[in-house]
Amino acid sequence: MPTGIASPAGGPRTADPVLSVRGLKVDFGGEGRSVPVVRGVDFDVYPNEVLCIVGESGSGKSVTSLAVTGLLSETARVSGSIRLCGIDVTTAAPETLRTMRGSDVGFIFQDPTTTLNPVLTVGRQITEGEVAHGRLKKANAHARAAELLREVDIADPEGRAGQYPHQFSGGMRQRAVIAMAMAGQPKLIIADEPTTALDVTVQAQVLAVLARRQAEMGSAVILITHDLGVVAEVADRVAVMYGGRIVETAPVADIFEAPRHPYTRALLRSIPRIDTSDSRLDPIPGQPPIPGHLPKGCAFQPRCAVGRDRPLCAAEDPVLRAIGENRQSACHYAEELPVTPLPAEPRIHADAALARPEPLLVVDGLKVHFPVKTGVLRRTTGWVKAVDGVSLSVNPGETVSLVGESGCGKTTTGRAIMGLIRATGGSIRFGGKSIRDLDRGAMRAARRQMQYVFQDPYASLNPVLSVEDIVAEPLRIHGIYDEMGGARRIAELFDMVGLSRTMLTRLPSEFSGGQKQRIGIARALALQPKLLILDEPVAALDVSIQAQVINLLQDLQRELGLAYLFIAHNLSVVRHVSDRVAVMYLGRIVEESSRDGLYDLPVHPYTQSLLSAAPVPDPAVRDTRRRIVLEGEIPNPASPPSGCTFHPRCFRATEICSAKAPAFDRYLDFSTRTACHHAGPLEGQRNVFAPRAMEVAS
Amino acid sequence: GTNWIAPAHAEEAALKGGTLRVALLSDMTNYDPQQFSTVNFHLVKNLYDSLIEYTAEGEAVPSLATAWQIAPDNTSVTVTLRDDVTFHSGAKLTSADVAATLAKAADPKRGKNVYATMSIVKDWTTPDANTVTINFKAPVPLRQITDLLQFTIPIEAAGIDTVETVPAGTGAYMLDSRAVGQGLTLKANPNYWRKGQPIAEKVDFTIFSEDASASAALESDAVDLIYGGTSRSAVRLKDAGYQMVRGPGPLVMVFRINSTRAPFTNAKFRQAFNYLMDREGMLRVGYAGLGEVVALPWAPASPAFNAAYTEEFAYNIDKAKELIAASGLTPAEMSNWKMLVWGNDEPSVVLSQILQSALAEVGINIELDVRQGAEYTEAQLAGDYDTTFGAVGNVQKFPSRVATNSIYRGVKNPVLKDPHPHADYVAAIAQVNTTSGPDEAVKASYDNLNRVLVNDAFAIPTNSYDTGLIVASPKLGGLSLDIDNLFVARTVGFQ
Amino acid sequence: MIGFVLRRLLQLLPVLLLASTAIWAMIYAVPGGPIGAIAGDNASPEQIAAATAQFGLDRPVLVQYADWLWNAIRGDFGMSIRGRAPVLQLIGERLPATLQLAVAATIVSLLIGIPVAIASALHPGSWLDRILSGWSAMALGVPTFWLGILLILVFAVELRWLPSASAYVPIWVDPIGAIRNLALPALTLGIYVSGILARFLRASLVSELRADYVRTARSKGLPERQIVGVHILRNALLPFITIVGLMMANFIGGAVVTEAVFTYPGIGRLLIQAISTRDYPLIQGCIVVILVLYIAINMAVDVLYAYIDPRIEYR
Amino acid sequence: MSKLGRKTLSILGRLLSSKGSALALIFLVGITLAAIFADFLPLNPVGQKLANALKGPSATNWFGTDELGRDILSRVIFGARTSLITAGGAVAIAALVGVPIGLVAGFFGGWRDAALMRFVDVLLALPAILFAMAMIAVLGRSQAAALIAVGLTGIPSFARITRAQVLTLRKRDFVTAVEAFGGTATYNMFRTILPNSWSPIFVQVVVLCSVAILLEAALSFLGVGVPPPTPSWGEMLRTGKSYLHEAPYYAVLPGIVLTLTILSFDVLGRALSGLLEGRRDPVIAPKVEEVTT
Ligand SMILES: Nc1ncnc2c1ncn2[C@@H]1O[C@H](COP(=O)(O)OP(=O)(O)OP(=O)(O)O)[C@@H](O)[C@H]1O
Ligand SMILES: Nc1ncnc2c1ncn2[C@@H]1O[C@H](COP(=O)(O)OP(=O)(O)OP(=O)(O)O)[C@@H](O)[C@H]1O
Ligand SMILES: [Mg+2]
Ligand SMILES: [Mg+2]
Repeated sequence: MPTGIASPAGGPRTADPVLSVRGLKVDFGGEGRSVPVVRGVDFDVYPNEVLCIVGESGSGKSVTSLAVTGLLSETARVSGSIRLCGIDVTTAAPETLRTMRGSDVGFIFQDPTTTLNPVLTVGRQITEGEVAHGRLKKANAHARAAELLREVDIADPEGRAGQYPHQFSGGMRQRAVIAMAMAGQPKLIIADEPTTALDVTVQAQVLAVLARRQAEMGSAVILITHDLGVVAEVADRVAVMYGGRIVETAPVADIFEAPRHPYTRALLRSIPRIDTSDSRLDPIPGQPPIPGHLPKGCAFQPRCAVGRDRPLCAAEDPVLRAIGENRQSACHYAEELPVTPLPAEPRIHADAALARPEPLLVVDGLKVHFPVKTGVLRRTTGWVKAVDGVSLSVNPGETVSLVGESGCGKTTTGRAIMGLIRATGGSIRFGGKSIRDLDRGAMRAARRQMQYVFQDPYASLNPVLSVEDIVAEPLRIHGIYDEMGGARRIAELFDMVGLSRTMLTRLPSEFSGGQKQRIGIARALALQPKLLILDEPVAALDVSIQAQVINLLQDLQRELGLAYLFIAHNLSVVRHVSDRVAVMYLGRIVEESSRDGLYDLPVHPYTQSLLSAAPVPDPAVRDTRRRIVLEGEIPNPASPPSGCTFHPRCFRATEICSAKAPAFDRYLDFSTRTACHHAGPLEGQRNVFAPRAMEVAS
Repeated sequence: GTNWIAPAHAEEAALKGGTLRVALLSDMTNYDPQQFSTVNFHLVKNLYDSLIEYTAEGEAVPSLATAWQIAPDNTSVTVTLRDDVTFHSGAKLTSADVAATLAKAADPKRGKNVYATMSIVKDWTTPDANTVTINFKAPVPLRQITDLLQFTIPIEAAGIDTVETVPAGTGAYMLDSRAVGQGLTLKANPNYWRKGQPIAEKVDFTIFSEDASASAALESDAVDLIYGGTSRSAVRLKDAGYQMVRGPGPLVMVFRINSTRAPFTNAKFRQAFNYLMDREGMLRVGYAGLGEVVALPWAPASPAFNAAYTEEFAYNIDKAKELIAASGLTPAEMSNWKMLVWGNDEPSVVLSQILQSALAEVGINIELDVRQGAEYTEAQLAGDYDTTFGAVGNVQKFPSRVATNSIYRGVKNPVLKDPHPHADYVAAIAQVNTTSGPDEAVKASYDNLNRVLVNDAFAIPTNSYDTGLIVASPKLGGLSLDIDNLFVARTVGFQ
Repeated sequence: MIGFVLRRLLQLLPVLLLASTAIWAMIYAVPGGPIGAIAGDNASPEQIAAATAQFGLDRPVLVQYADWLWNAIRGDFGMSIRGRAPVLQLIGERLPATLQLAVAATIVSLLIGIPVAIASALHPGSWLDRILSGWSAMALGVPTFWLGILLILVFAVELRWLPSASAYVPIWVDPIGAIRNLALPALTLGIYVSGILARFLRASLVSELRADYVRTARSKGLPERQIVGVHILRNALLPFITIVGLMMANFIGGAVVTEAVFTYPGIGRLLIQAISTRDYPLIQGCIVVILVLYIAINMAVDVLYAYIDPRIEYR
Repeated sequence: MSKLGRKTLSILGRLLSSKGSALALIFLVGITLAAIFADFLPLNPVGQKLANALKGPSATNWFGTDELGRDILSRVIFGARTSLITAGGAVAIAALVGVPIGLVAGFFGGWRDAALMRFVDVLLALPAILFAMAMIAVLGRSQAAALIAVGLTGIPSFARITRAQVLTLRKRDFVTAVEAFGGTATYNMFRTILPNSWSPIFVQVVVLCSVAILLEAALSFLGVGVPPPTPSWGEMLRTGKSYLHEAPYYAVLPGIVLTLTILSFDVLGRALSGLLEGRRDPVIAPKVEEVTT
C-alpha cells in the first residue's frame, strides 16, 4: 500500500473525508477468466469538495463509483476498503447499505432518458426513497416532490410532479434526477457523466443547478466525466484514471497547468480548444487498453512518449505516490515532466478559400418538412419544419461547419443535400448544376462527387462484410471497380487513411471506433469525391482518438483538395477544423461567418449564448467569463414560435421579435451574415474568445 | 296378437327413471325417418314408431299396426292401425298419415332411403281411418312385405314437409332441445301408447369427437351409455365390467370394386380379391373380433346366408396368384389404381392397410387415397373411385334388399352406372324378387344369386360387424337394439 | 382515443373482406360438398341433386358469394346446411363457452406463468431457474392432445375428481359446476401457454432488471421487494399484456384440439365439424366471427396498453 | 476456409460446449441421420404380421409392435423422416414466402406495407390448425399437403420477424450509406439488409421446425395429416391412444421421441439465438403466431 495518501498532504482539511477508498479492486467474470477492471484505487473525498474523475471510456470510472456504494452486480468481486460516512461498505449488511444509500449518498447517472422509470410519475420517483426510509409520509409526498422540483428550477413544479418522464425534456429529466439525489440531503453526491448526453446550453443549466444545490447543502461531490472542459469548470480536485487505476490526482489548476503524468499531459494536448485554434492536435497514439489484456508494467507505457522505450516502465507498474504538494502521480518518471513539448505544427489553411473560385456547393432556401399525420384517416395535419430555409455555400477545398443544438436540423440538412431525404423546397446546386429532384441515374452520377461520413462508426459499416468489401462497395455499385484499379485502389485507400493493408479481410467488429471511422472515410473517398459531408464524425469517439481522426481529415483535405461540410455540435472541434461556420437554430441558419469572425465577434444572441455556455478546458478562465445561461430548450419544430423563432429564449428580445422574422443578411459591413433584429456584439464585455482584434470585412 | 312384444331383456325387474346420458360419436343431420342412416340411428326409434317390428330372430310383431293381412296371391297387404296413438303434436294417428308417408316414400325426390323399397308398390288405399291397403305391382315374397311394413314409419301428414328440421312422430320421446354439433336432448312423450314406457324421463345425447373421450366419459361416470362406439373399446370396457349389447342387425363390410374401370374390367382379376382378404385378421384387428367372417353380404339371420362360402373363399394367396396369372394383366396394369379410404373410420383404415399389404405380397403395390368426411362421402356416392371399403346394411333382411346399397344397386348404380355391366347379377336379383315359392325354387334363386356375386366379384364382403354397439354402465337395465341395431331408449332405466 | 379505436375498426374492414373472399374461394376449391354429409352414405344421384338445389348450391359460385356477402353485410350469415339453424344462432350458442374457456385458460396460464417467471428471473442461472425453465420447455414440448388425454386418464378416469367430457356451465349460474367442467381443458391449454408466458415474462424481467432505472431505484435505497414489485414488474408486464391478449385471442378459434379431446362446445369444434361436413355458411360465419374476435381482442389490448403505458398517446 | 465456414464452426463449437445444447444437437443429428439412412437399416415400417400384433418391447421389436404387427421402432424412425421432411419443407416454404414479404413491406413501407401486412394479419388471425385443415381439405390428404399447409401457417412469423428486422436496419447508417453511394433499393434489400437479418431468421427456422413438427402431429392426430400407411408420429399417437390400456408403450414411446425432438429444437433455438443474436437471455417460443392448441 502506498504511503502518504491517507490524507492528501497539505491543504488544510477541516473535516474527515466523507468517503475514503483504499486499494479498491474490482474483478468481473467467473473464477477462471476473471477480468480486473479496477486495479487498486485510492482516494478521499471531503465535504464541500468536488472531485472530478476523468478518463477514457472503459477506464473504470463508473465501476469505481458503483463499487463505493455497493451497487455493483453480483458478478463483480470487490476488495479493498471503502469507508463511506463511517460505514465499511465492503463488509456492511445489505440493510445497512440500503439505509446508507437512501440517506447519505445521492446518485445522478449519465443518461436521463433511461435513469427514470418510464411508467411511474416523476414526483413519485423523487420522493419514494424518502417514503421508503420512513422520513416522509405518503400523503405529503406530492407536496415534497413539488418543493424539490422547485429547488431545481423547474417551472410549474406542482403540475410537473404528476407527469411521467417522457413528458420531460432531457434537461428537465436530469434536473429531476438531481432533485431526487438531493432529496435526502446526502453527504455525498455521485454524478456519473451527468451532462454527457445533453446540449451545451442545457449542460450549462444542469451544471449550474447542481453547483448551486451542492453549495447550499455542503455535500461532497464525485463528478465523473471525460469532458475536460467540464472538469475545468467545476472541479476542485481531479483524479485521472487510466486502465483501471488512478494515475494522477491534483487540484484542478495544477492539473491543467502542469500535469505530472504523461497520460494527463497527452490528454490535454489532444483536445481542440475553443479559445485557441491553430495548433495541430497532438493525438495519443495507439488504442486505449482493454481490461484483461493490459500490458505488463505501466498500462500506459505502449502509448507513452516518455516511457515507450524504458525497460522500467515495461516491467513495473508504478504506484501512485505523492510528488508534490497535494498531488500524486503514478509515473516512474513524474519528475521528468514536463519534457520539452513537441512543437505544434501550425495548421495550414486552405488557400483555395482566398482564391474565390466558383463555389462547389450552393444551397439556397433549402426546406425539408416532414408531415405530421393524425386522426382516423391519418391525414397530414401539420408539418415538422426540420429545415426551414437554409442557405449556404461551400467552396472547393474549404471546410464549412454547421453547428447547433440537437434537433435543430443539421443532419436533415446534410442528408437533403446528399439526396437521401427529399427536399421540400429551395435549390441545391453542385458544381453549377442543380441536383435537386434529379432522376435516379443522374442522382447516382452526381453522388460520385459528393460523399457522406456518418456520425456513428459502429452503425455505418455493414457488419457482415469484410472491410475490403465495404470500401469497395461504392465502386462496385457504380460498376467501376476494375476501372478504378480494383484491389490496388482499395489498398491505396487504406494507406491513405493510415490503416494497415493486412487488415483488409477483417470484419468491422474487429476494429476500434477510431479505426472504423477511418474505414468510413476511406469508403467515402473511394469514388474520388470533391465534397465530403461529415455528420459529427468524431462525436462518438474518445478524445484521444478524436484527435487522430481530426488530424487525418485535415491531412486528407490538404492532400486531395477536398471540401468539407462539417456538421457538429462541439464548438471547440468546429473552431479547430473550420474555415467558415454557420450556426443553426430550429431549421434556420441564424449566423454565418468566417471562423474567426464568428468566434471572435459573434453578433447573434444565440451564437453568443452558445459560445458562452461551452466549457473551456482552462480553470483560469472560469471565473472571468461571463455566462449567458439560456432558459428552456429548443422548441418543437412542428410548432415553432412566431416571428424570430429564438425570441422566447433570447435575452434581447423585444416586441418586434415575436412579430416579424428577421431576414438573413450581412451584419453591417462585416463578412458575417446573421438573422437578428438586434444583432451586435456583447456590450461592455471583453470577449474572452477574441484575443485578437475584430476582423473587419474587406 | 295385439300385445306388443317387448324386445329382449325387457321383462327385467322394475327399472327406475331418470336422465339417461348417452354418448355418441357423430351428430345427426335431420329428423326424417326416411333418411335414416348411421348418423340418426340413435333417434329414429325414439322419435318414431314403425308399423311393425321384428324380433331379434326376425319374427314380425305388431307395433303401430295391430294386424296385417296379406292377400293370398301376395299382391296386397291390409294394415290395421292402433287407435290410441297420437303424434307429438297431439294429433291422432290415422290412415291418412300413413298414406302421406307412403306418398313421400314413393316420390323419387322425397322418398330418400325408402324409395328403393317402394319399387314393389303399385298404389294404396285408405278404406277407413284405421286401415291402409297397399297393392303391389306383382306378387311379392312375404318377407319383403314385412320388410316394407317395418320400414314404414308414419310421419304426421301436417308436418311431412318440415320433417327434416322438425320431428313429427309418435315415438316414446319428443325433441327437447338441440345444440348442433354438441348434443341433443329428448324428453318423454307423456301420451305414449305403450304403457309404462318410456322409463327414463329424459335422454341426453352428447356428441364426442373421440372414441377415447367417450370411453373416458363412461368410465368417469359422465355418461351412462355409449351408443355406436368402436368394437375395440366395447370389448375392453366389457372386460372392465361394463355391459355390452350387440344388436341383431349388423353391417357387412364390403370391398367395393368399380368394375367399369381398368384393371377391374377383368373378371379373373376381381375374383382374385375373394381370396386376398385375410378376413380373420381384419375382423380381429379392425373390430376386436366382434362379428363374423363372411364372403357374402348376408348376416346369419338372412335367408340367403350360406356358411360354405366363407370356407370356400378363405384367405389364400396361392389361389389369388393363380387367378391373377390367369387374368393376363401385366404387373403395371394391375398396380395402376388407388384404394379410396374413409379416413374417419378407423376399421376401414385398418382393413385397407391389411389388404394393401396382402396385395404387396402378390406383387401389386398400390397407394391408399385417404379422405375425410364429406370428401369421402362425395366420392363414394358418385362412384368416383377404383375400390373402397364400405359397409352395407339390411344384410339380415330379404336378400334383394341388398340392392338398396349403392354398390349392389341394379339400376342407377352410381358406381357401375347404366347399363349395369353385370347382367347376370341383375337377373339373379330379379329372380329372387319374383320367386315367392316353393321353398326349393326360393333356395335355388338364393344359391344362384350367391354364385353370381362371387363370380362377378364387384363387391367382396369381408366380415359383419356391430353397428350401433351399446356399452353401458352396470346400473342400467332394459338395454336393447332393434332389428337394424337402432337405439331404443324407451325400455332403458336405472336399476 | 375514439379516433384510435375508429381507425383500428376501419383497418378491420379490408381484412374481413379479404378473408371472407379467400375463404369462399378456398371452400369451393375443396373437393366434396355438404350434400354428401347430409344425404347419407347411400343416397342416390336424384337425392343429391334435389338436396343441392334445395340449398342453392347449384348456382354459380360468384352468385352464391355475392348473395352471401350482401346478406352478411346486413347481419344475416345464412343457415347452417347440416345444423339446419341460423349460423349466427349456432355461433351464439358456442360463443359464451368459448369465451369462458379462453378466460379460464388465460387465468390458469397466468397463475402458473407469472410466479414461474418471477422466481426464475430473480436468480438467473440458479438451479431453481433451470428447473423452471425446464418446466416451460416441457410445457411447450408436450403436445396438448397428449396432455389432455393424460389429464383425463388421471383426473377423470382414475381419480374421478373431474368430468372427462366438459360441458359448458355458465360460471354465474353454477360456479362450482363451471369450475369442475373447465378445470381440465383450461389446465391443458393453460399449461401449454404458461410455458410461453413464463418465458416471455422471464426474458423481459431479466432485461428490465438490467435497466438503468433499477440502478436508480437501488441507489435510492429502496427495498428489493419494492424494486421488483413496483418498478420492474410494472415495466415488464406492459409488453406482457400484448402477449396475453394474443394468447387469449388464439384460444377463441385455436383451441380446436383441446375442444375435441374434451368434447367442449367451443367455436373451434364447431368450425372443425363444419369443415369436415363442408357446411359452407357455417364455415364462413365461424371464420368471420373468429377474425372479428381476434382483432377485437388485440385492439382492446392495444387500447388497454396505451391506457396503461403513460408513454403512448393516441393521436 | 471461408469466413462463413469459420463462423459456423465456432458457433458449433460453442453449442457443443454447453451440456444442454450439445445433447440436443446430438439427438437431432442422430435422429436426422437415422431418418436419412433408414432404408439401409434393418427396419421395416410397413411389414405386417397380424399374428404378432400389439406385442410389448422385446429383443426383436425394441419398441414393440402395433395393431398390425408392424415394428414400432421402424415406424418411429421412418416417422422421423416424415416429420423432418414436413418440418423442413414447411419451414422452407414459410421462409421463402415470408422473408420477401417482410423485406418488401418493411423496406418500402406505405401501401405495400399495409397491403402485405393485412394479408399477413389474416393468416395470423386464422388459427394455424384450422387454416392447415382447410388447406389440406383443398389439396387432399398427402405429405405434400401437410407440408404446404404447415408452411403457409409459418409465413406470418417470418414476415413479421423480417419486417421488424428491416425496420430497425433500414434507418441504420450502413444502409443509408449504400443509398448515399447510389445503391438501388433492391441492392439494399437483398445485399445489405438480408445478410444482416440471417440470425433472427435462422433462429426462427429452428423454432419453426419444432412448431411444424408439433403442428404436423396435431394434424395427424385430427386425422388429416400424412395418410397411412406412411409412418408419422402424430398418426402413431392417434392410433396408439386407442390402445392406451392394452399397449401403453404404443403411444408412449413415439410420444417421448416426439417430445424429445421438440425439446431439442427448442433448446437449440434458444442457444442459437443467444449465440447469433447476442442476446444473453434469448426469448424464442413467444413467437405467438404459431401456437397450436
Ligand atoms: N457488469 C459488468 N460485467 C463485466 N464487465 C463490466 C461490467 N461493468 C463494466 N464492465 C467493464 O469494466 C470496464 C470499465 O467500465 P466502466 O463502466 O467503469 O468504464 P467507464 O470508465 O465508466 O467508461 P465510460 O466512459 O464509457 O462510461 C469496461 O471494460 C467494462 O466493459
Ligand atoms: N423522418 C422524420 N420525420 C419527422 N421528423 C423528423 C424526421 N427526421 C428528423 N425529424 C425532426 O427534424 C428535426 C431535426 O432533426 P435532425 O436529425 O436534422 O437534427 P440534428 O440537428 O441533426 O440533431 P442531432 O444533433 O440530435 O443529431 C428534429 O426535431 C427531428 O425530430
Ligand atoms: Mg461510465
Ligand atoms: Mg444529427
